[in-house]
Amino acid sequence: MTALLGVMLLALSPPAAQAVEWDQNILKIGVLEEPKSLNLWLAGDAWSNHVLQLFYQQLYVNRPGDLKKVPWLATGDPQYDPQTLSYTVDLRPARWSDGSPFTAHDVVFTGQLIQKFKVPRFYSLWSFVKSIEAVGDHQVRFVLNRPDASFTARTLATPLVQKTQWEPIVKQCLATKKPLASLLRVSLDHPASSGPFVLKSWRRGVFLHLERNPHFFGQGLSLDGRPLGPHIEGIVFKVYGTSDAAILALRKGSIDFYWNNVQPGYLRDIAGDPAIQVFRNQKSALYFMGFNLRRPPFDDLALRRAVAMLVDKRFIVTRVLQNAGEVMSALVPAGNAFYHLDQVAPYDQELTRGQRVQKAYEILTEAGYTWKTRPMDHAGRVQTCSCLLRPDGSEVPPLTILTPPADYDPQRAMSGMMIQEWLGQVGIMAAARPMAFGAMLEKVKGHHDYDAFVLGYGNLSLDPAWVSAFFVSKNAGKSGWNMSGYHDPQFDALAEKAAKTLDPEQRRDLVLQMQRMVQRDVPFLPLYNPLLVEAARNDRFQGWVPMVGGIGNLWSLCQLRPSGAPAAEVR
Amino acid sequence: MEQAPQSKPILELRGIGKQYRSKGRLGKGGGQTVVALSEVSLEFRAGEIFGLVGESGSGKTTCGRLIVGLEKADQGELLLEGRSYGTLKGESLRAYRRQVQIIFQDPYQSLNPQLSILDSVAEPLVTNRVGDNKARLEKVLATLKAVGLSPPEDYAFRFPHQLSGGQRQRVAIARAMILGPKVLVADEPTSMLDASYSAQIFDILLEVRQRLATTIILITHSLAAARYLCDRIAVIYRGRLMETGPADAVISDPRHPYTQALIDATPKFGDCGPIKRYGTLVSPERPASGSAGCAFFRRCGLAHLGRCARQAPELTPLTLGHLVACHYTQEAPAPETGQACRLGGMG
Amino acid sequence: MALLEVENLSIGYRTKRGVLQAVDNVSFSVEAGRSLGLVGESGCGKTTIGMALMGLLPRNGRVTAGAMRLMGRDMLGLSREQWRGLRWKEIAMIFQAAMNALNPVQRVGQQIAEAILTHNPGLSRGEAHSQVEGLYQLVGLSLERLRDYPHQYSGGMKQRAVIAMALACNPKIIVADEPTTALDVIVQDQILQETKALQKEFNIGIIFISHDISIVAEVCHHIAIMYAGQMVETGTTDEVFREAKHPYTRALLGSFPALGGERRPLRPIPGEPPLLIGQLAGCRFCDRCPEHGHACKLDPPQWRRFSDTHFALCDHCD
Amino acid sequence: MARYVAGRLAQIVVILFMIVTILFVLFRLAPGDPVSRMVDPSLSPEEAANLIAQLGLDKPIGQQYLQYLQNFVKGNFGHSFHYGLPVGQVIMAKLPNTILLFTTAMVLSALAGIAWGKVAAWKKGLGTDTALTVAALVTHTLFLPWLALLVIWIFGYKLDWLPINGMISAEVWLDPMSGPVDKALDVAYHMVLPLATLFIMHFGSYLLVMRSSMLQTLREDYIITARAKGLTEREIRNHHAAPNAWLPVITSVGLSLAFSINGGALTETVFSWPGIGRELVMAVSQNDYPLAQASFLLIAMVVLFANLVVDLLYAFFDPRIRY
Amino acid sequence: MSAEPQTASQATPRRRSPWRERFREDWLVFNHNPLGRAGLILLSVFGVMALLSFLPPLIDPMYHPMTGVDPQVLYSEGPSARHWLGTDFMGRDILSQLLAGTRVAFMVGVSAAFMSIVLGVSIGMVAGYAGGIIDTLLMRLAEIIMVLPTLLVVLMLSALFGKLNIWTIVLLIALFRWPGVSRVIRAQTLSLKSRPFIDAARVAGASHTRIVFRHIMPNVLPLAFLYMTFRVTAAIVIEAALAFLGFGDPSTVSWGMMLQWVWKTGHMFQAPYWLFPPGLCISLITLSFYLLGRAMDEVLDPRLREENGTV
Repeated sequence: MTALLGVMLLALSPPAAQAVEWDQNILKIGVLEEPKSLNLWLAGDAWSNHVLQLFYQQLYVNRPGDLKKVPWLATGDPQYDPQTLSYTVDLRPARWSDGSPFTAHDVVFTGQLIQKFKVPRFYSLWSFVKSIEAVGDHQVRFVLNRPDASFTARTLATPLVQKTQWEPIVKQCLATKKPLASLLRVSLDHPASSGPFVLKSWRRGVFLHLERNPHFFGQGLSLDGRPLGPHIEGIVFKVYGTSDAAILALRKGSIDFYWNNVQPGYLRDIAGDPAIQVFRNQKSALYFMGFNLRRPPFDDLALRRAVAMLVDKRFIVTRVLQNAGEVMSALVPAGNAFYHLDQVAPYDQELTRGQRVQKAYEILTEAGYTWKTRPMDHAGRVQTCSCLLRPDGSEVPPLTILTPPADYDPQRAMSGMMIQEWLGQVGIMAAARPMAFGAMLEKVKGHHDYDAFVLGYGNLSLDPAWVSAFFVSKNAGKSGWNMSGYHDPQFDALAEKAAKTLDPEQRRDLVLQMQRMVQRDVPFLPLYNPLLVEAARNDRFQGWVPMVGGIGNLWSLCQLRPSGAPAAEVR
Repeated sequence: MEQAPQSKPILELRGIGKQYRSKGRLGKGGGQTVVALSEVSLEFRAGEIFGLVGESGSGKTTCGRLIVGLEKADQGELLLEGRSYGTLKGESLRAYRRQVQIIFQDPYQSLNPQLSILDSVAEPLVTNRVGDNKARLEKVLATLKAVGLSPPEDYAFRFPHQLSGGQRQRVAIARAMILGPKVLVADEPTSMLDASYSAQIFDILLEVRQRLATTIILITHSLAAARYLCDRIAVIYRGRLMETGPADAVISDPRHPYTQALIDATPKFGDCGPIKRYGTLVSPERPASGSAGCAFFRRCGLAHLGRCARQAPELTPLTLGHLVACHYTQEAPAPETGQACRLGGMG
Repeated sequence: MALLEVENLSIGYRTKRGVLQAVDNVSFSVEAGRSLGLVGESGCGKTTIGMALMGLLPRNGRVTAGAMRLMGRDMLGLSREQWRGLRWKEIAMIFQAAMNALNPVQRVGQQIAEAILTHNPGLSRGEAHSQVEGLYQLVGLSLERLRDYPHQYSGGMKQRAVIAMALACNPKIIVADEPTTALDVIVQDQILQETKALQKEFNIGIIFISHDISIVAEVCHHIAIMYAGQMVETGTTDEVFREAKHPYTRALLGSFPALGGERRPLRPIPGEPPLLIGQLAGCRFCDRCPEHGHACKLDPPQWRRFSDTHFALCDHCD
Repeated sequence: MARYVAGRLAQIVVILFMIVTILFVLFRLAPGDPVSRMVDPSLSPEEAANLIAQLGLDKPIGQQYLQYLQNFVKGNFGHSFHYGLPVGQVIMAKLPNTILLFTTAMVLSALAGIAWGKVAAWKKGLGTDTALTVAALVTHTLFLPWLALLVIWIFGYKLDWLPINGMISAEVWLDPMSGPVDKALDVAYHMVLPLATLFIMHFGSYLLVMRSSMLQTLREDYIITARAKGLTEREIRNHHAAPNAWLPVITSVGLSLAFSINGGALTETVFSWPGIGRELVMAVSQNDYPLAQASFLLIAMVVLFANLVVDLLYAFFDPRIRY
Repeated sequence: MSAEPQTASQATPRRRSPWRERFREDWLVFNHNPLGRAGLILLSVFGVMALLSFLPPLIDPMYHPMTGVDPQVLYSEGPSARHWLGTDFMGRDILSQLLAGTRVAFMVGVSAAFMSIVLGVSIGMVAGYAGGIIDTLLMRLAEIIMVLPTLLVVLMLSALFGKLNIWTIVLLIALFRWPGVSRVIRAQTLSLKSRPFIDAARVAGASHTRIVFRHIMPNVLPLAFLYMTFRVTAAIVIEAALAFLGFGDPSTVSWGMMLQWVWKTGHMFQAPYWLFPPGLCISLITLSFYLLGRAMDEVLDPRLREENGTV
């Protein structure tokens, strides 16, 4: 007993003196989870990307605002030679964190590594690159197999690794039986960084300590009108594990920024605190309901449209998302303004529940559907109905809506539940069925054995190549991206054209056309695009840069400076 | 006490042997064989009360359980009315058990606490499909009355915990008797009861024998009880028969040193004749002689270190029906005679 | 002066159904070197008396009337501490060993030494230990057994150890509660003989509690027969056995088969003893009495004297 | 003794082997093959196929099973899909934390439960007993995650006394000025709330077991013997009643261990204690099945060994049992 | 000891149904136990809540625990006249959810406990009665299952199989919670098997089936019933914990689910009116079943009964 008391007393006395100097000018960021790995080739999760994007830099990056690609490690736009199908990129004289120069050989090495190992998540961007060569130390030439719009948009945004660090590792991996597996299992203690920060120490599960990279090219540089720093000495990523702990830490000032979405419930708690600023930014995300067009009942366009009419996206956004989101009418989210289709689909007008049922009823009646008891009485009032009958007189069988489980995404699971209720209003017996993510993908992508599902992509690339990938006929096979089995020759033609079109304006036009087709045929019903709500303290640091994807971005961390420090000061 | 009619044995044990494998923990003491019974041959005559006397662990209870088929003998055979019941199973076992029943030692344990007295007593009728419900009830009531639980209606609908020990033991007798068996094994029926109840139970057993001519095999540790009830007795020690014969003969003229030791040790209350003391026990005990010798060798004051250690004596008749298993029966010392009346030992 | 005097002792237990009068108006005395046998069937109150003598009545039990005196000293008024000093030093107990009187997780030798040390705080462990060795020799246990645990003992050995423990502090009185009940006859006989010898040697007063009249007959000088919480007859062993006066005593004697002599039919006592809750007027045995029927139901019977030592609680016996 | 332990170890090995096999079968039986469950959904089919081949998941099941067993015997549990590290390394980094928290909590609550149970039984029917019993009943039927949330709400939020997550704080460990004492204190400071939660949850059951076991012991004859011998009440309680009474508590600790581990995992999850239970919950939701399998196996192994230890302890304290 | 009152009842015997008699006796003992009575009262409160759970959706669709939302409430709000316990993050009535959760808790608890008891009792009885290799195999199996922490197993299975239907969870809980019961039942069966009344039944000619069902079962059933109350609490707690971690059936409003919502949507600091009720309910229902079990324990164990009677 006394032992217990002793421990409690010991523990109750607050730990060591508070006045410490070490964290002067060090930004403290709260994260929910630690990076899974600092091996660029393995890490696919958001938490790893938070850190890795500060180490491995790209040739071009999107700038805040219009999201246009601007040169980063490159200087000037890539030079395209249509004759040879080649791009030439000039490099900035930059240095790695160990002081060695960043050269064209690093770029070549990275590209070849991806091609050699077929590194997942990168290879598809490099598979159409025929050759990569260094023209001198500061110029790279890429030769393509075919013109592809995603080259400039995505391939050139590949993070680049240091050749001297990775070359021996690659050699070792190639010598093993399973080179890719070996590559993914490499763990680097000190990844060489060409970015603003470099790893100092990492205590797994607790914190990562990053310090300013003295060799970062951006120091003192003003890029796109933005004075780059970094103006802070370092960053500590603190792992909290639960959002309640992180929010509490933010309130107490133990962290300056919580790099994650703030759940609506906490907003009221932090709203009254003048030291905390809340940012709302759009995401490049798509949350949608998908239909199986390969089999009844959703092979029928009228039924899909009726369902689209019944789904009250506004309700989902205000209630389920607590207003932290926007209704989505077309595939490309509004944040990605360039490719966004600004045209509201007929079912996305503001309608009351009754009106929605009424309209769905009309659509179905027109298509020849009947009921045992109709959903509207003769006076046009909604009534409980039963048993939707197809034009051929057969019953629409009970169907299931697959959703991710609540632990993975409670909002989608909840949306599924609501949709189930709404469909019931016109006599469609639907049951939302939450399913482990893998199992659900297996059913949807692997076996095409489903009626409808609710899914989402939280971090879509800004280049809309995926719009075509989701619906072209050639992707409709097993495990292909065309999950709903949409098939339209006109769409296929548009998609093919778009892939080869390098002119942005023309390409945009094609992408918008494709989106219109999807709006018309409803293979997917876009539901909502959540807003990213983030909170940061303004008492120690200022200068957050809002952009799509939130304030936690490379620009912010390069520009952030201690409160009170003159903005013009350039080191 | 009238002598039971001499007749053919109704039940016979021939060379019965039984071993147990002792259950030890892993390692020590496990897997050793313990002999519970060795070469036991006995005859029980119709209508007699036969006493099986011995200390705890002597194998007398095992013997009783073997007789009712609760245990299987490893050697030897069991004959009921001349018919061998070597492998008792299924129907033959059931038929056998209609003839051979048992009363257990502990009346607090031998009745299912969850069943009413009626259900417990009627069970043999149910399992043997005798009569319908009404007939069974009548039969149960009659039997309860016969064992002195009267009026039977008062007892039939109670549960065991509402009865005293003596009443429970009567219920157990009623259950055993309801099918009218030919043989009844009574395994220490009174050892858990107070004296006044045990006398009641003895009386019921005597009455049963008288009325139904049932053969009763009384298993007991008390020579006094055996003397009171039994026509013939057998003394058993460590699974072997030491001495058997008419009860009076064995108790008044014991010939086996073990029997003599038992009689020495039994309190002689109320016995106002001359007291003999045989003094056949040796103290301290000798080391074991191995399995070959006499079972009583370790404690026997008369034993010859040579012969008794090596060779187990056979049961040999002394007089008609009085058999003793000892090499030195004839050399037994004459008992010393004590005071006239052993009351208040400290005198 | 008698070593122990018990006068008009009454003990009741509180139960849900009311007060159970387990012992009612019991008197007896024991002198040094003499033994008294308390005999009766289960539930007659004999164990309760034993426990009361040790001051160990269960929580719901209470002495309601009477007096207990040890060498003239009143025991009922003792404080808890005084009781503690009295126990074992003056009055010890032999328990029935089969009922786990020994702590299973302590070495037997240590349990005996513990008793010695408690009452002789000045003693060193070594001295206590050598005393225990002496006790072991006294009761015929081998010294190797000192460090064994109870489960390694046979029944007879446990009983001997319990006797050794009772002798540990040279008590003046020993209460032996059914000390041989679970033992085989031969061992029982040995233990009884040894008890007698020890009693003689140390001049101890013994109260021997048993349900088995034949054992008491072996050991005791005096006998008190108990029935339903009352003492119904008392006298020297000889008197009680030869000239039993109370019908219950006679019935009890008649229900034990004897080993020698003539085979006589047993006389079972019919019926059941009464429940001891509530008012019990008249003779408690009369419902079962084979001799005087229901005549004495109303009036409480009076003690009748037959000799200086022989009394019976019956109005009709002669 | 040695033979007994050897026998039990052999038994443990057999049980582990069966659990391993069951785990393997379960993971293959589940709908959606392991491939689709582990492979990043954002990969193109070609990339996925390549990755699957590289991870050896394209081989026939029998072969995979043999490989799996072989690796298991070698102590090689594969690489975590998520961390890319050998699973053993991930687990071993977390195991000490779990042991620190869980063992401390179990030992403290068992000690307190035994001590208080002893008192409660001794004072049966009195105020102390009633208070302790009711407290034990109420606390040990609390819903653990809720209790944890309450504790966080009160001590972390309302009172703001204690840290509510993790095991150490970056500030202390990054500060060049802090020495080992500061660090130890920091850990203790973080441990208070989860420890208190587990303690509150568990002492009650030990208290109740101890109490009823003690009551039973107090009815035994050797207690009367002890009292008759003139021992003080304290001696009777501590030297005769308690040593017999707490034997069943040992058994109950062993039997309830598997169940307590559930609570351990929940506590670790709510308080983000970097332990094996939390790791398992996360591995499960992230489909990191080598990690999930291995953590699970480790937990089963710990329970098995703890049971063995409990049995040996029992034998150590109860002279009647010798193996 | 002679302190026990004589068991031989002197009262005139009644020829009433013996079962009713026994039940009455047990009930009296039970009723004398204040904790048991408290448990029973609590439990009846929960029973009433479960019954009432059907009511709110009938009053107004906005009180539907899962899909009903108050059109006027957009955020989680504290108690009001419209919503006695307030609303959750999307404007659903917390009280209706709490009531619906009671129903789920009973359903999960009782059905999982019943199933695991049926399994445990049959396996325990078979193992204990049959003995030998059957016993060894069954008990090894029980041992394996026993070392598995149920919550983590169910968690893993539900993540793997993705079928998070509430009945599947119930089934899984039942499948993993029988070994404790079967161990106890087996031990009881073993001790019963060696009791003379079983021998007596054998001698009376009873078959194995008859012995198991007529003699052993009635004697283990009270114990099984006792264990059932403890299993009910275990099942409720496991389901709640599962739901709390987000692995529950999202189409079911259970208390664990409510706690998950309050935790995961970030309301735990701001909405005590939402944080307290579900946890309190889980704890109290567990407590009430536990108290019930303890009181039953006393009914079953005459020694405990005696002790209580004298104080």
